[in-house]
Amino acid sequence: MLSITINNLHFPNPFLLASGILDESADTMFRIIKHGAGGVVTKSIGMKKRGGYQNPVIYELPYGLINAMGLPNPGIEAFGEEMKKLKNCGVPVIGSIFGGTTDEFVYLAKKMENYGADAVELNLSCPHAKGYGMEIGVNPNLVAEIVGEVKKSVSIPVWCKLTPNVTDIVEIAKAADKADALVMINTLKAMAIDIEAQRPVLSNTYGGLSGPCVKPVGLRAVYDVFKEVDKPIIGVGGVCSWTDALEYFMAGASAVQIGTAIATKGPTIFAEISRDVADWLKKHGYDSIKDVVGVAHR
Amino acid sequence: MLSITINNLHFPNPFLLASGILDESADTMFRIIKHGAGGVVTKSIGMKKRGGYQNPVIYELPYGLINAMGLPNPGIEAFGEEMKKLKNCGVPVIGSIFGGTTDEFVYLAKKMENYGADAVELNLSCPHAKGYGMEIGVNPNLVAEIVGEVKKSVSIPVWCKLTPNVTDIVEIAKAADKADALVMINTLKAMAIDIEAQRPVLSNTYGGLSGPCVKPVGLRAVYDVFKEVDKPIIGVGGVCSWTDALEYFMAGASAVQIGTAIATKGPTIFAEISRDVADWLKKHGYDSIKDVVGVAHR
Amino acid sequence: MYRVVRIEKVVQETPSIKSFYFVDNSNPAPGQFYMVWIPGVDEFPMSISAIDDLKRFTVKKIGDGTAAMHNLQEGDRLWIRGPYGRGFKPTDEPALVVGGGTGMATLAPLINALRDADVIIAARNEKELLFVDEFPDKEVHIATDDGSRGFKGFASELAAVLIDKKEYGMVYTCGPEPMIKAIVDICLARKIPVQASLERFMKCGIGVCDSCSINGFRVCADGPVFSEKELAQMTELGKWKRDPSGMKVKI
Amino acid sequence: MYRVVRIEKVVQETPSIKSFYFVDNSNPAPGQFYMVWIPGVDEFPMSISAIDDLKRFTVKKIGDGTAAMHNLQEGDRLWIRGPYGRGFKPTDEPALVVGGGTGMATLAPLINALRDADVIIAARNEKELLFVDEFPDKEVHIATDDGSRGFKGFASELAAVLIDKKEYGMVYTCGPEPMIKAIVDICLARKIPVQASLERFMKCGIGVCDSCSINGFRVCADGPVFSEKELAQMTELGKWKRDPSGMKVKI
Ligand SMILES: Cc1cc2nc3c(=O)[nH]c(=O)nc-3n(C[C@H](O)[C@H](O)[C@H](O)COP(=O)(O)OP(=O)(O)OC[C@H]3O[C@@H](n4cnc5c(N)ncnc54)[C@H](O)[C@@H]3O)c2cc1C
Ligand SMILES: Cc1cc2nc3c(=O)[nH]c(=O)nc-3n(C[C@H](O)[C@H](O)[C@H](O)COP(=O)(O)OP(=O)(O)OC[C@H]3O[C@@H](n4cnc5c(N)ncnc54)[C@H](O)[C@@H]3O)c2cc1C
Ligand SMILES: Cc1cc2nc3c(=O)[nH]c(=O)nc-3n(C[C@H](O)[C@H](O)[C@H](O)COP(=O)(O)O)c2cc1C
Ligand SMILES: Cc1cc2nc3c(=O)[nH]c(=O)nc-3n(C[C@H](O)[C@H](O)[C@H](O)COP(=O)(O)O)c2cc1C
Ligand code: FES
Ligand code: FES
Repeated sequence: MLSITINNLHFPNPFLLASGILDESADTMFRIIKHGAGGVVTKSIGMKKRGGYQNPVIYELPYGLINAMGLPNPGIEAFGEEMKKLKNCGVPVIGSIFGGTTDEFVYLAKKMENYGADAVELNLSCPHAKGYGMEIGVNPNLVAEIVGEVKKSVSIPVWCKLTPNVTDIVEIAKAADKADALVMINTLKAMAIDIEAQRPVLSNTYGGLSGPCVKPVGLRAVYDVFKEVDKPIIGVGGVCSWTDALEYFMAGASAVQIGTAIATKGPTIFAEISRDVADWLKKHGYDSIKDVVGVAHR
Repeated sequence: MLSITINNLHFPNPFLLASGILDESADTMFRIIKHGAGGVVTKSIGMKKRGGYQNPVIYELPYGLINAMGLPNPGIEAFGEEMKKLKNCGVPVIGSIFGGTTDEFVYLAKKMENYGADAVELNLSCPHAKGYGMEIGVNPNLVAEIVGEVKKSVSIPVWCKLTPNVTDIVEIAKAADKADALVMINTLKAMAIDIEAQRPVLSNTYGGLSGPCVKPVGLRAVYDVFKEVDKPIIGVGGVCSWTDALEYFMAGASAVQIGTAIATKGPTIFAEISRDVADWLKKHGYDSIKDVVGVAHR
Repeated sequence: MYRVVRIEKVVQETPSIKSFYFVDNSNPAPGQFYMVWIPGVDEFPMSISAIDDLKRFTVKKIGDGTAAMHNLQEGDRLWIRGPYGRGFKPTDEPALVVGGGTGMATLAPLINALRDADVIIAARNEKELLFVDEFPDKEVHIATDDGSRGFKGFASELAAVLIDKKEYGMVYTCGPEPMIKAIVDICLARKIPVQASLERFMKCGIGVCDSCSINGFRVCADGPVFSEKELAQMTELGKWKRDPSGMKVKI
Repeated sequence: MYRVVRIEKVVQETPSIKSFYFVDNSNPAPGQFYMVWIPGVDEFPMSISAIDDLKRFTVKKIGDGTAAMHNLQEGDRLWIRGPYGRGFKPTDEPALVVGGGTGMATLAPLINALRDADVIIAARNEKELLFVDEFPDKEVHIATDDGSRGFKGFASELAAVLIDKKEYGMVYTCGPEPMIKAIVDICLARKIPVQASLERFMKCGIGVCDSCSINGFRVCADGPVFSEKELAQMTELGKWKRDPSGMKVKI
């Protein structure tokens, strides 16, 4: 009832771990899988080791989080050890990567393929790391080039993660023409100021907004792109409950990723959402989650 | 302590009523002024009477609202009656207008000037009305042209209200070079789906997100533009408390507008915020709200 | 966010009015209302007309939305949000309750909550009288415009007669606005406290859009129930309302 | 969102350790921690070391952040968020509490909450012993690496001696990880329940970033206090930690 196939990859359920949340080490990802995730996306990995920004890197709001981790990661060479441990973990492992040039993306994607990743997710959307992510992801030509070159270099599916911080996300989605699936959205450009300190809270000043408060924006991105682009969409942004997930499916997502909600609900959220979505499907006479994908379009 | 001057207009306090919220009729604006608003911005008024979209036009979330009113307004001719009543209301009245062409904007601005508006606010940012607002506000050339032509045609200050639904709000802010002040942000593109109805909730499908959840986005827009553009900024988006207001001032806003919070806190929010911000200023040894504008930049 | 409620029972009250019973665990006060959404059709305000284990809306068919609602049957669903607004302030003193047409829907839960109340139920004609048998322990007076049952004439005329006979501590009213206006004037002249529930075109229902305002009072958030002090300030009462564009139109 | 608290009192505990007292109306359990922000400098985790009308952090100076904190005085402010994590589960049985260095900061409120506890306070040398006079009603044993006071040798060695003499129902420990590892091994071998509070590099403090994880356990959200069942699964305990990039490095 919940199992799905995207780009010939079989997912036991459509609730995946989002990149950057509890996925820097294989052991943690294993634990999330045990809690029922249908797949995991790794932390975005780059060419070299990066410590990320100085604390504070996160700011809690009643309705979400602002983060500026700064893409910390041990670098693609060291990450091989984690990927090796994930072999036979039972669900697809999607290797997320970020680069500063097309060549870097190609190199990283090949590495991930060699490490056994089932797919690669291009992070073209991190809103707070200079020269990476979003600075690339807002430019349709760069997006087309990177996706095209990575596609030529690997035989695993290539997912492209889009930023909502653009005038027209449909334009970028179309530029990612060669991608096998689209993942949206990454975080919204944001910041917070502490009035007593009279300064920005994050050491990086800027950060990305995630959690419940971005769901209406993510939903609209998925809905818009579903209308115009014929490709699987993975919805991400503020999925905190089974109703949030169903909204994304009905807007056109074939799967969803879950990040920030793990802070508030814990890793058990995966099993809970699976159970509750399955219950809803049964009660409404649906045989498969696939049957509700895009039903809100009419 | 709280009084400010923007473009030679004197505001008793920097807490203004945002466009579209309780400002279709003069009587309601009067009431908001009685509750302590330092100024009012009218509902955005167009050339002709518009009923707006069919209900539902609003969707309540725990952390904000999605609205697609569809720019209902009685048309600029009929609105003269309301403007007349607002004469001598004690605070500046800013006439908000929206048009489909530069000529319409010019016509509407002149009318507002004749009606006695103290300034005119160009709504270049409504995200859900086809052919209006945001469709214009994302295009720097159109923005520059409209602002330039309106400036030539009226002698009252011209405020330009920007949309956050762009790749680079600083670019648009710079395009609005001729504006006397910048107002940001309007709502974020968003939507909601009702899973039981299995369809979008708003009759217009798309709407604009406002309220607490957009504050981190608005704050960042103000902070970014303050760094690059030397012009008064009016912050708007999610101001619900005195701390929210102080965040905006510290990011660089000279005044803030308040909209959605009136639904949750009632019109008394104006007096409350004035009192609490004044208390904070006193406690921290500031003589004037002006002294905290932009202090988070260092 | 909407709650979905199942219609448990439908009752035809008059040729043009039906009641819909449903279960919902909100806790409205008499005089409060909900926004009711019929997906694909319309969303509109409805007063709560009974507050028990089964709650109730009582709906007159007047346009597309209410017609669609009239087509619903037991087992069908309604999407609702609310309760919204400020309801009636109850009194312990003898009260007169004057309802015209569907105004009785709004007043019904109030009447049941009052200790000592006389009731005037008014309608155009006998057939459109609502809830005549719902208040066995209250003194119920009937008025019809055409005299087909009870007092022949307007509810306000009958109200004036009763008010001059008995000392009421409070008058409550809901119905067509000219009727409300007449009753408010009667009460203001005699210095009797009065509460009236008003209707205006509603969009948001939560006090942000200004579409429902009358002289600066938001019917959805400051009302729908207003007291004599507020009503006395409403120069538009019974005369002007606003259409969905915000344009002032004659009532 | 941070709360700003005022430092009410500063106490120099040892040459390298200071305590900071403050008022805050959060309600932490022994073993929980806060994220402490020194604007312009750093943000880092700190255990609560006293839970009374005055709360307390007890801080060893080891880098820029803690040095900046050591410069703060009465009247200065701290920015805090929390409490976070899972604290100690108290027991009614006789317990042994083993604290090394600033580990005593984490354990102090626990010791005060326990009915029947013996305490080992350990440090490199006499000068660095923390809170030796804070628990007058408990049996306090002292251990120093250099023998300058009490037992000469590691806390774990002294713990083994005490455990073999008396039947403890629970062992609690916090301190340098090799010490923790040794004590956990002693307890596992003897099948005595044990709870240890661990430290890892923390960024978010709320269980999303994975920077603090040890064998898939998030120290910030699943810990910092872990029990023997979990500790037994931690192959990295005492051997490996992760640097801020997530790279595994030797302890
Ligand atoms: C607070 C309040 C409580 C109400 N309680 C009841 C009740 O208990 N029973 C009952 O039968 N009616 C009640 N009404 C009136 C009811 O809302 C309208 O009859 C209904 O909206 C008509 O919708 P329609 O789509 O059928 O009509 P349409 O064909 O859309 O319009 C017909 C007329 O109905 C009114 N109307 C339409 N939409 C709205 C709207 N969104 N808000 C207000 N009025 C509208 C207008 O006068 C309009 O001219 C109440 C109205 C208000 C404001
Ligand atoms: C749950 C928990 C509770 C703690 N309680 C106490 C306590 O009560 N008293 C006390 O003195 N110390 C405590 N610590 C350790 C304390 O957080 C570090 O000493 C402090 O972060 C050092 O910061 P710095 O800027 O001075 O050092 P830096 O110069 O930045 O770094 C020196 C070393 O401190 C550690 N460190 C630095 N930043 C962090 C961080 N964000 N998270 C974890 N470790 C870090 C690392 O080992 C690093 O190598 C606790 C740590 C944790 C995880
Ligand atoms: C702490 C944190 C770290 C993140 N790191 C990454 C990352 O490395 N790569 C990436 O593509 N997205 C990253 N994201 C974005 C998430 O994958 C996701 O797109 C976003 O948070 C919205 O989903 P959510 O509301 O479920 O968290 C990060 C988000 C958070 C909160
Ligand atoms: C119901 C509603 C109607 C609005 N109508 C207008 C409008 O007509 N013109 C305009 O410029 N902005 C309009 N806005 C946007 C607000 O002025 C404001 O920019 C936005 O809501 C963010 O502020 P807030 O979070 O304080 O509401 C509207 C917002 C809402 C919620
Ligand atoms: S319906 Fe919007 S203010 Fe009353
Ligand atoms: S510090 Fe981020 S998961 Fe523990």
